[in-house]
Amino acid sequence: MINTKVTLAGVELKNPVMTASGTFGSGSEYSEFVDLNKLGAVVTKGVANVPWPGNPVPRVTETCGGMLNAIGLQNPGIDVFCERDIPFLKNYDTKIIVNVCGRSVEDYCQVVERLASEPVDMLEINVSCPNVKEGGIAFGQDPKALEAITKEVKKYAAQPVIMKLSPNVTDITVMAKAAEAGGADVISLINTLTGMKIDINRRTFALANKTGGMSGPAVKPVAVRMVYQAAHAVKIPVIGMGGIATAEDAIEFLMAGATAVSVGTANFFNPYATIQIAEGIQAFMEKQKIQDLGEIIGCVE
Amino acid sequence: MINTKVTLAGVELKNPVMTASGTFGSGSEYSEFVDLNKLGAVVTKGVANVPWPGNPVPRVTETCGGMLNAIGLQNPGIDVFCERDIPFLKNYDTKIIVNVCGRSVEDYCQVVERLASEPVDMLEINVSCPNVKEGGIAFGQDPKALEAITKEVKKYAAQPVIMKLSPNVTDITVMAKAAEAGGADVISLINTLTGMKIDINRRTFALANKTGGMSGPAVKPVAVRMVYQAAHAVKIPVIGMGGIATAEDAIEFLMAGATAVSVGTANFFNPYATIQIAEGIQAFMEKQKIQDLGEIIGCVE
Amino acid sequence: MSKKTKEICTVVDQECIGTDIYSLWIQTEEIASEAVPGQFVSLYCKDQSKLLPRPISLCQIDREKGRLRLVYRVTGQGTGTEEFSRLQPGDTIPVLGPLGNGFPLGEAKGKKVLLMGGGIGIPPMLQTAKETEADVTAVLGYRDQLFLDKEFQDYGKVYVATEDGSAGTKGNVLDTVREEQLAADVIFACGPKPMLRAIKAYALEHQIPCWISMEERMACGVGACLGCVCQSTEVDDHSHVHNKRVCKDGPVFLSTEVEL
Amino acid sequence: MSKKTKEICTVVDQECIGTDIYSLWIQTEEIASEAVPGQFVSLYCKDQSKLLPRPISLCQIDREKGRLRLVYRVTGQGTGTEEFSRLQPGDTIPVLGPLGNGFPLGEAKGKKVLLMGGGIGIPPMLQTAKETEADVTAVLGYRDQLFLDKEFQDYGKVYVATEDGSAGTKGNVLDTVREEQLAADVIFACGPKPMLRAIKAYALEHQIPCWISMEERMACGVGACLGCVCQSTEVDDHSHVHNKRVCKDGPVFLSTEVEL
Ligand SMILES: Cc1cc2nc3c(=O)[nH]c(=O)nc-3n(C[C@H](O)[C@H](O)[C@H](O)COP(=O)(O)OP(=O)(O)OC[C@H]3O[C@@H](n4cnc5c(N)ncnc54)[C@H](O)[C@@H]3O)c2cc1C
Ligand SMILES: Cc1cc2nc3c(=O)[nH]c(=O)nc-3n(C[C@H](O)[C@H](O)[C@H](O)COP(=O)(O)OP(=O)(O)OC[C@H]3O[C@@H](n4cnc5c(N)ncnc54)[C@H](O)[C@@H]3O)c2cc1C
Ligand SMILES: Cc1cc2nc3c(=O)[nH]c(=O)nc-3n(C[C@H](O)[C@H](O)[C@H](O)COP(=O)(O)O)c2cc1C
Ligand SMILES: Cc1cc2nc3c(=O)[nH]c(=O)nc-3n(C[C@H](O)[C@H](O)[C@H](O)COP(=O)(O)O)c2cc1C
Ligand code: FES
Ligand code: FES
Repeated sequence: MINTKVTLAGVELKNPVMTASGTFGSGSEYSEFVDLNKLGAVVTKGVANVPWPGNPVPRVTETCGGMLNAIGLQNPGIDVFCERDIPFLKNYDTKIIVNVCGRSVEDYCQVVERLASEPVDMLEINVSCPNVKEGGIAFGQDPKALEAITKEVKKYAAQPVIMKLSPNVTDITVMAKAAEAGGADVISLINTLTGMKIDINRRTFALANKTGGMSGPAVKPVAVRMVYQAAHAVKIPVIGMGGIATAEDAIEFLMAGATAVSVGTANFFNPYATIQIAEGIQAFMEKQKIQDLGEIIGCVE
Repeated sequence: MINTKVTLAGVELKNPVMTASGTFGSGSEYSEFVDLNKLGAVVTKGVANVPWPGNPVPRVTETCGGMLNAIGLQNPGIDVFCERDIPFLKNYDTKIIVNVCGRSVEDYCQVVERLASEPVDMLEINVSCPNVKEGGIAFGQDPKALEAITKEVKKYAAQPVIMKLSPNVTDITVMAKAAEAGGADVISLINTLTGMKIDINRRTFALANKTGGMSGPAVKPVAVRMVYQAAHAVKIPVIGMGGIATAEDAIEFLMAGATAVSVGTANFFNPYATIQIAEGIQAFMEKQKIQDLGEIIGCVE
Repeated sequence: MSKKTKEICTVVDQECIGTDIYSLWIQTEEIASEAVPGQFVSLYCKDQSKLLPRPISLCQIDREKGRLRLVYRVTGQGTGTEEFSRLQPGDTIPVLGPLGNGFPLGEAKGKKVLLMGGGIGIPPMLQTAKETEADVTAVLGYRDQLFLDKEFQDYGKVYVATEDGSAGTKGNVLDTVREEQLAADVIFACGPKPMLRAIKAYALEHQIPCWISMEERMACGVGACLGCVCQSTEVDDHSHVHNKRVCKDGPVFLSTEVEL
Repeated sequence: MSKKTKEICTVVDQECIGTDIYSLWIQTEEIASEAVPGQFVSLYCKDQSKLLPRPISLCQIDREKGRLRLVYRVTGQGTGTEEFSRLQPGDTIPVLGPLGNGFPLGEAKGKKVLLMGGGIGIPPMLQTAKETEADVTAVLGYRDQLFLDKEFQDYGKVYVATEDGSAGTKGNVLDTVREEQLAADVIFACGPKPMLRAIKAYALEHQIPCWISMEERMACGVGACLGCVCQSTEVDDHSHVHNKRVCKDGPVFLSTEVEL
């Protein structure tokens, strides 16, 4: 019997495949394509204490092997989220991880506190969004600020806390350790790499926000490297993401040291990606006679 | 009359197209494909005070839209370089920029001092190579160390000094300013993004060095963003590079604020890339009735 | 809401019908059986460096044969649409659809409907013309070269405007409407933003209910990423901000619902 | 040194000649006219996400018709070689070449030469067999399925070894050499590293000058990037360290020149 289960801070996922925040809504759009019951977890779009309108358009643009986005964390606010999105996800036998965003420590804590009484399994704290002016990435680029916000959030959190790290840093191990020191139960990475594209004929930025976050297969080597480094720097589990499009990609992250993986941009070009990856991991295990995912997590040293 | 000339620290290039260090040898291999006389400058492979053997193989691997390399700065040492490579390049009507590497400040200064009496036009100091243990990137990730080494190098340099920056930093503007404060005449960026690839079937790293530097079209959005940020942070000129494969790409960097551009990985899949880019820039100027490149350098704000 | 699938479709036929304008018929039982006029599909490139969808409107839906016709413009060298233009019968192309809402044909039933298309906004009006059970007048705006105009004649009166005056009215679709004094109870339109803006103003002025099909850069095409929003006059009920998703809540909106 | 060019070549013919083994003829006057046996070309993918060259040895050089034959293995799904395997006559493929040094045919002239090829190292030995003015014996090693073996018969004696014993000697090429007591003045070989290592040892033991063709990951293919080095026993004169470039100083090396 092959065991695809993994455990993150006491939460058992039926398989290591999750959705990456912001690329899967709250699951309803892609539930037309995939059976959410077959996913390890659904990670929702970032939600704040109040509705956020996000950035002006254009918000997305294609790059070689990837894309840039500057959605700017548009979200309906925690109230609508609790009324509409959580009940929808509760219809499925999958774990619910709520991605939380904010402009200030208080914003984050307010959402986290509100979620304490909700039937969600984990919280992912997005301190690494490059597309909003205040908050977001500022916490994710300074180890002291990261440790402090982690500590604050933990005070209000009823569920295990995942701190989501930014790749736009000099040394990811410093950030990973700061999150761990602050009490994070899990870390996830990478969020998007800050990038820019210029339309030379119109002499403007391709995105209204000037810069955007780069994601997709193009960023995978940076993501694998950072997951490897982070996994070797901390004792808490790591969720790996960044460019995962196939089961082979996912296995690469597991071998680098991730306990679970998230699939983001790949949903956009293959709405069946998450399920195909979960099935592909199982097939790989069968072929290579791997009984338990623990055998390959972090196996490449 | 269209003017494609640009000036970097008093050195006039006939056009803004240069080769990226390490991707063009010292010019002789690609001189079978392109007329070096038509290039703004040839930037040589990094050279140290003594021969370096570099890293074990595999040293290169493909990634989506790019590649990873961990050559490890193999080079024949400054003596062979001065005897063989400089005389070869002197046969051509192009500027010679020597890329300098080292393990310690003394290493760098020794090479720079030795080059003072050589007929080279500029020096590019590589403090951003992610593929060697000591030196290299260590100087390129700490603003204080960067400023200090810039100052030291400037003491020995007879030619204008270009400091080549690493993209593996939290804030590129801090690094750009540190180089400027240290007395750099020009900055160039980006060097490679540190990445990793794992061969899941063999359960090993794709590169013997484990990590490598990512380059090619995949990294372009990160490069454009950093060039834009750096160009707005300092008064000295900026040489832009990272994924340039076409004239349109080069123009994107010029519009982001670069005064000149370097073409690296593109040579590997198109040995005619440098010349085609130089010609393409000229064609774009003709079509858009641009008299002088100054009209578009930094034109997107 | 129509059921969406992503399928590898087979190319039945492809023809160049104007400078850089291609007409592509693809075989896709599933998508064709669900599709309605004004919806679109996402086409995907084979080239793995180009990952995002190319949204293309449905120009014709042949439910019997399970085929879709897409008419699109190649926007430049090295683009995804250039890749599509090289497809030959028998080749395959990945397609996701049908996407979006489509025109509210019920609103036009039995009435005088004006279908206005501008440039590459003309194709979706063809199937709309065919399926609208109404007194159809089509007004088609071109820069210079005409395409598809003859095919509209089966479904109603057809007027043409060209910017260079080489055919029909010299000017835009509204110049034709004024010149020909075309009256309407309902307007359906698709085209470049300036044209839609003018039509919205015209409809307001004449108190004509008007639906317009919008364009925006997309990533998911299914409403999940919030990449493709347009500003809505009211707080929308998905996001609870003033944004509607072109790919899911649109691409067809009541003109007064959205800011242009 | 032969003159290198990068050309868009036209596919003349492609055939599958074994499980995952393809034989491709391409039209390329320039490269064919410069090429010698043991050299290789870099093939490039159309897919813009796959940028690096796929080095493939020349299996046959038809200088008269200006054509090259390449025999290659598809290494997996989604690989560049898989892309190549879908090429049809009339399609095009970007090719850079000829690259590398080739076998030193002069060293074999008039002598008894043993050509040893293992697996996908067999193809380059075919043109080498054809052009070596010597008493040629070819020893070809396979896992199981034979390919190209018949074509060697025009140029000399041919022996075969298979790992599973389904044809010829059960074992590897050196097992055949021993079994058949094949003597030689010169050895030319190409194949997997363990085979080359064994041949190098055999040649040393028997004091036979031996040239082997090496493989390494490449980026530029022309000697500029220093990606593809192998360790040399002597300090090399390009780099002044113990490294030689497989793409430029090789791929063919005197077996005693390099560490294996
Ligand atoms: C709902 C909708 C329906 C459309 N219907 C048609 C149609 O029937 N016929 C037609 O020719 N065109 C149509 N378009 C425009 C069409 O999507 C773009 O011209 C096309 O995506 C350009 O792709 P490319 O590969 O040529 O360009 P590239 O420059 O290679 O595209 C790069 C990226 O930008 C996106 N993009 C570029 N231009 C546009 C644009 N104008 N709108 C949205 N995304 C864009 C592409 O989808 C791709 O993701 C429609 C757009 C939308 C939103
Ligand atoms: C000098 C030389 C001659 C060769 N001649 C032949 C030949 O005649 N027939 C043949 O079938 N194969 C030959 N090979 C091996 C061939 O280059 C690889 O099998 C091929 O590049 C794999 O590409 P892919 O697209 O299938 O794999 P992918 O996995 O898509 O390749 C990814 C990258 O890795 C490189 N790579 C993968 N495997 C190898 C390898 N074994 N050697 C070098 N680079 C590799 C590719 O070139 C590419 O850059 C030769 C290699 C060398 C160095
Ligand atoms: C359109 C889009 C929206 C995103 N929104 C969020 C978000 O709300 N919160 C967050 O933590 N990450 C967000 N991300 C980042 C992804 O969750 C993920 O970290 C990143 O895209 C890398 O993974 P990928 O390459 O698989 O997409 C977003 C990414 C994209 C492409
Ligand atoms: C094979 C290889 C070797 C390189 N060697 C050097 C080097 O010696 N010194 C240096 O400063 N940069 C070196 N670089 C970095 C390039 O000069 C350039 O900064 C980087 O590759 C980004 O540009 P590109 O995407 O156009 O290749 C090397 C890059 C590659 C791919
Ligand atoms: S494209 Fe993703 S919401 Fe419309
Ligand atoms: S592949 Fe670049 S030196 Fe050989």
